[in-house]
Amino acid sequence: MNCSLEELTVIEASRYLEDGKTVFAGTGLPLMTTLLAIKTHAPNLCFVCETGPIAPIVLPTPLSVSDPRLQHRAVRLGSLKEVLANLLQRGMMDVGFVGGAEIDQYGNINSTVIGDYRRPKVRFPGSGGGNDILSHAKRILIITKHEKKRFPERCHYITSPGYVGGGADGRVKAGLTTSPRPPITVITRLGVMETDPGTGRFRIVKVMPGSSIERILSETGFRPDVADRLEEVKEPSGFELRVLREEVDPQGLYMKKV
Amino acid sequence: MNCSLEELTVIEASRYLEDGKTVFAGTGLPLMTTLLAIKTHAPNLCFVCETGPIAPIVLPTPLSVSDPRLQHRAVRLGSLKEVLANLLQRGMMDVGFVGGAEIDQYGNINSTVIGDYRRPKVRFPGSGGGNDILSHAKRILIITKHEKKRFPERCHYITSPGYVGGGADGRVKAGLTTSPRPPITVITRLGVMETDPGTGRFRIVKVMPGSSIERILSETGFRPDVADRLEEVKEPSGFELRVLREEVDPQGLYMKKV
Amino acid sequence: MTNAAATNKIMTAGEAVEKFVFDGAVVGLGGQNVGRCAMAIVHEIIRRRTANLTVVGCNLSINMDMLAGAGLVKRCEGGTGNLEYFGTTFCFRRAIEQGIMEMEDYSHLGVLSRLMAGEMGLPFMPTKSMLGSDMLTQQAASTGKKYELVENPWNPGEKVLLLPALRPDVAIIHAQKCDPMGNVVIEGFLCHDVELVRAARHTIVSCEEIVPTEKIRMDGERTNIPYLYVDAVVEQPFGAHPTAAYRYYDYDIDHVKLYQRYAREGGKAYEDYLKTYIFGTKDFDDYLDRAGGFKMMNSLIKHMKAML
Amino acid sequence: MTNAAATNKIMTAGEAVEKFVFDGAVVGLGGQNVGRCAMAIVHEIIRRRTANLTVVGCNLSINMDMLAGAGLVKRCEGGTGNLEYFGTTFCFRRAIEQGIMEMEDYSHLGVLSRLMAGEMGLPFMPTKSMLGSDMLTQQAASTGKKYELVENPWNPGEKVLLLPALRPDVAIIHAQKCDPMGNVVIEGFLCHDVELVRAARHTIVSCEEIVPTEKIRMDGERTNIPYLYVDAVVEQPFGAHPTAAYRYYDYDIDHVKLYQRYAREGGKAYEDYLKTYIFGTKDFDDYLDRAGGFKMMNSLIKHMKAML
Repeated sequence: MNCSLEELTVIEASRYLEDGKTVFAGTGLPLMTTLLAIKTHAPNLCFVCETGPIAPIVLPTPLSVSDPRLQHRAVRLGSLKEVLANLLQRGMMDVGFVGGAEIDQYGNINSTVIGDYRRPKVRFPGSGGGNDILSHAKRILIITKHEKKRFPERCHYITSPGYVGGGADGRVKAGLTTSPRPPITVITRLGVMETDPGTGRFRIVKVMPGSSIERILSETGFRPDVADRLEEVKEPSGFELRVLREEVDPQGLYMKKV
Repeated sequence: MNCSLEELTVIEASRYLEDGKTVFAGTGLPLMTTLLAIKTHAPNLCFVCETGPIAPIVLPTPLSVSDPRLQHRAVRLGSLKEVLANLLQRGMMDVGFVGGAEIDQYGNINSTVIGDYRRPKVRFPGSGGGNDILSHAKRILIITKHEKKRFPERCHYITSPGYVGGGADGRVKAGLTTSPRPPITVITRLGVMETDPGTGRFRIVKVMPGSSIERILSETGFRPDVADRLEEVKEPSGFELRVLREEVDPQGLYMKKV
Repeated sequence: MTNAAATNKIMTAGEAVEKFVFDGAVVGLGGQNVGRCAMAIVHEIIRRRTANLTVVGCNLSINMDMLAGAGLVKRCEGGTGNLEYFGTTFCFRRAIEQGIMEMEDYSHLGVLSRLMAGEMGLPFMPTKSMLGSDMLTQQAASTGKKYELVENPWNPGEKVLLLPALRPDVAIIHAQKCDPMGNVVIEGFLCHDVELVRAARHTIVSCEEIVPTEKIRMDGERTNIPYLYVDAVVEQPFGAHPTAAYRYYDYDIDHVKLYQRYAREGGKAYEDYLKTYIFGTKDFDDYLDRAGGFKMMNSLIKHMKAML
Repeated sequence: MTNAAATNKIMTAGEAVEKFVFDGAVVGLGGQNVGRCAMAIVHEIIRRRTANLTVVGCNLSINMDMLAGAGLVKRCEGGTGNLEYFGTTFCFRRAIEQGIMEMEDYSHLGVLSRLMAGEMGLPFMPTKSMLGSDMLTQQAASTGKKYELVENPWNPGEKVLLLPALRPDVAIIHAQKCDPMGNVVIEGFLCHDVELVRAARHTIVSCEEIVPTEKIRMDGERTNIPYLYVDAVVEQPFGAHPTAAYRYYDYDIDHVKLYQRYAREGGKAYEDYLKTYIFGTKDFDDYLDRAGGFKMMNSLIKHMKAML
């Protein structure tokens, strides 16, 4: 393959971003993916940044949601309230795109603590806008490393809700009515898992080149189902790869080339 | 006397506006009064206009809260939300200043209907920001004509709450906690009435030159008490009168000179 | 709703009304009194006689009054029908007194609270206004559950009012500037327009001038409404006449007074107004010619410039 | 609260902190991550060792982390402690893991909802975030009633979360421009700063430059915060360093990385940082000299200009 698995993860994720939709993405790989989509197949994808910028023409390479590079030529330089309440909670974000420390079988994410809440073994940053994204976006994309400890049966702490306790109505029962049954898709270096609409549980839908069902299962703390029609992730086109390397992350701050 | 009773009403009302306070005033006489205060004894009185302007340098003579003359050189050209929610309901308006169609013994105002709500005999404009002002301002000023039918025992319909059903806790019982016990002062061509903090009922506190307790009682539909220390409204100074006539309402749109 | 398509949304008033204002629609009107009412769009609704409307807003002014006078409004939800110095909104008043039209009353903050629930995707919004008033004891015949009175969970015994979200089918506002995608810049007071647009399912913006998107992008702090909420952009200079557009032109006192004379009289006289100024004109430019043409326009511009 | 006095509110960072930040205060911090944090005011709090603070905000960044590292924070209420690419907020993390400091977690919209209740004089605000999460099952020891779960009166069975108003004792923000009365103009994203200020009892604004009130009055649409909410105006160019001020200067990658090295190590190393850059400097200008002086400043200005 002509690129690193890290690069392919981002390229594959970008294929889930359709033109003309709205996407709320955090910095790091979610943002890199969004920029790649805009610069390849989705020029009218509207990127919204938590701190307030709407549809900026992003300069390389932002290191934070507060980075001036994310504010460049935005059609609106707004506020957290405008983004989190007036777009996200209002049901206007088609895609929410995050990373994740711990992701369980129902797509719940932990980015808060390991151990006792009041005296944790490890303290992570916390929700940020993550809980809001998972609560309200119409579709959820997650990009993360595929390690067993990152995919437990059940998160130590649910920061951001997937299908909560599971089942097609897992979210509605909890009161999550903005987006009652969003597809949740997690893209890793090993493959792609997506929630089953009937159970709210992850199943393997795609395998990365060089990976396998067995490899995914051995690196996953719960046992995902396997989709009937399993696909292999398509290798990148020369165009995708060139744009990624030359325009999206030219300094290689987020992605290694090999 | 060197001026009309209408002019004196405005001049007397302006004396209730202290420097350094915030006042939310509607157009017409409340606004004229506010401008007079700013141009005489209260240069730092902050006038806030419902549609969004804060502390404008008002040009003569606005005919509406949406008048461009009220937007002139405002330090902020904001929104209804900023004024009604972030200042008024937030408890930051020291004085609310309105006119009134019907005002009852407890300072409740009707500006909605006479007769059946669904098929009224007379339909007035409605609350506008009036209910919000009476609900939240720390002190209420009302300027109106003194006619018996305007001062009924009980309003046909309570649009804006004074002390509601009466009593020192009349407002708190209704849930009006932003401003639990505001003094409500009504200034007319006959005199000044103010709510008794113990009962929430109007009592006569001042008499206009040429007016009398008897005259006020005969023109009032309920029977107000009379304050122990009754004062006569002071005649205007030459300065007050000159500013009113030359700067506040130079075209005589709101006030006749005789 | 989301209209992320960064496409050209410019259309005529006729096309915009045809597409987004339907018989029975809940129509939210921006502007207030004699300021920034979207009169060109209102004219077009009347020209097309789109009826059975529910008109909502804080202050409902000459915009609502014309629709009511033309017999197109079955119901209002708002805070006032009022033109202040110029008198009440007479068609509104008459229609209510005659039982032809319903009015459901809120305070201005009450309406705004409902719009805020709508713009934030919330089912309801708390407020401390309207308590102790007859807006809680009286309601129009067709209104469902108007409010819920609850206790403050953090201060038992304290009453708090909950009002349900208001989500108009279409918001109609007039702005000074807009780009072809629908990024809106309002000058002067904002009134309730931004909350209204964000709460509505669709939005028509008429504007004094179309500006290029590149200009919007140079000064993103000034954009009041991003394009995601906007469906139709109608370029109509003087589109707020006879109301004012701050920094562009003053309101037209003479025409407002003239309107009020007809509106107060009603009946045949009011029909004459509609015939002369709306049904008898083919579009808003035609109306502007009839309402005083360049002489009047230049005078209103001059008045405004003298104030800046 | 109302500070209608249109007086000159300009003072030094020291005077502002002395007057409005007290031992045990609830302090709301504006800005986010590496953008527009009010570092000059934070330095001054540390210099004065004003302790037992409760620090609140959406994203709590290097501003909170320094206060926590200096041992001045007993509790945080917020959405994150995070510097993204540059790592977590290490002093924050350590203080929580060691049980020295409490953190009460909300989502960013959760914090914002609480501030919105505060800024609108409401006892609580509804939200549809945080449902189904462990933010509703876990709470810090000293937190009282964290939330109330209610049913939507207009759709029985649907859960809605109510969060109580948050009203900080003092809001501390950094802006690009401010006039002597306290009218504030922010450039670039607004983050949660406007809601924070309107919710707080008092506000300290540090700014890149003081502009005359006459200039503010020529362009009232651009004022983000009117003077009524502001108590202290502190002129401090580069007052957000090492974070960025949009249109003025970029963030200082090198200094953020340097800070994170000391913060990650903690203990003696971190004390050295505080000694070198805060306790050992007499004011923020002095700090700026030590943090790189004109050479560094000019380079950050150049970086920003290249982006505009």
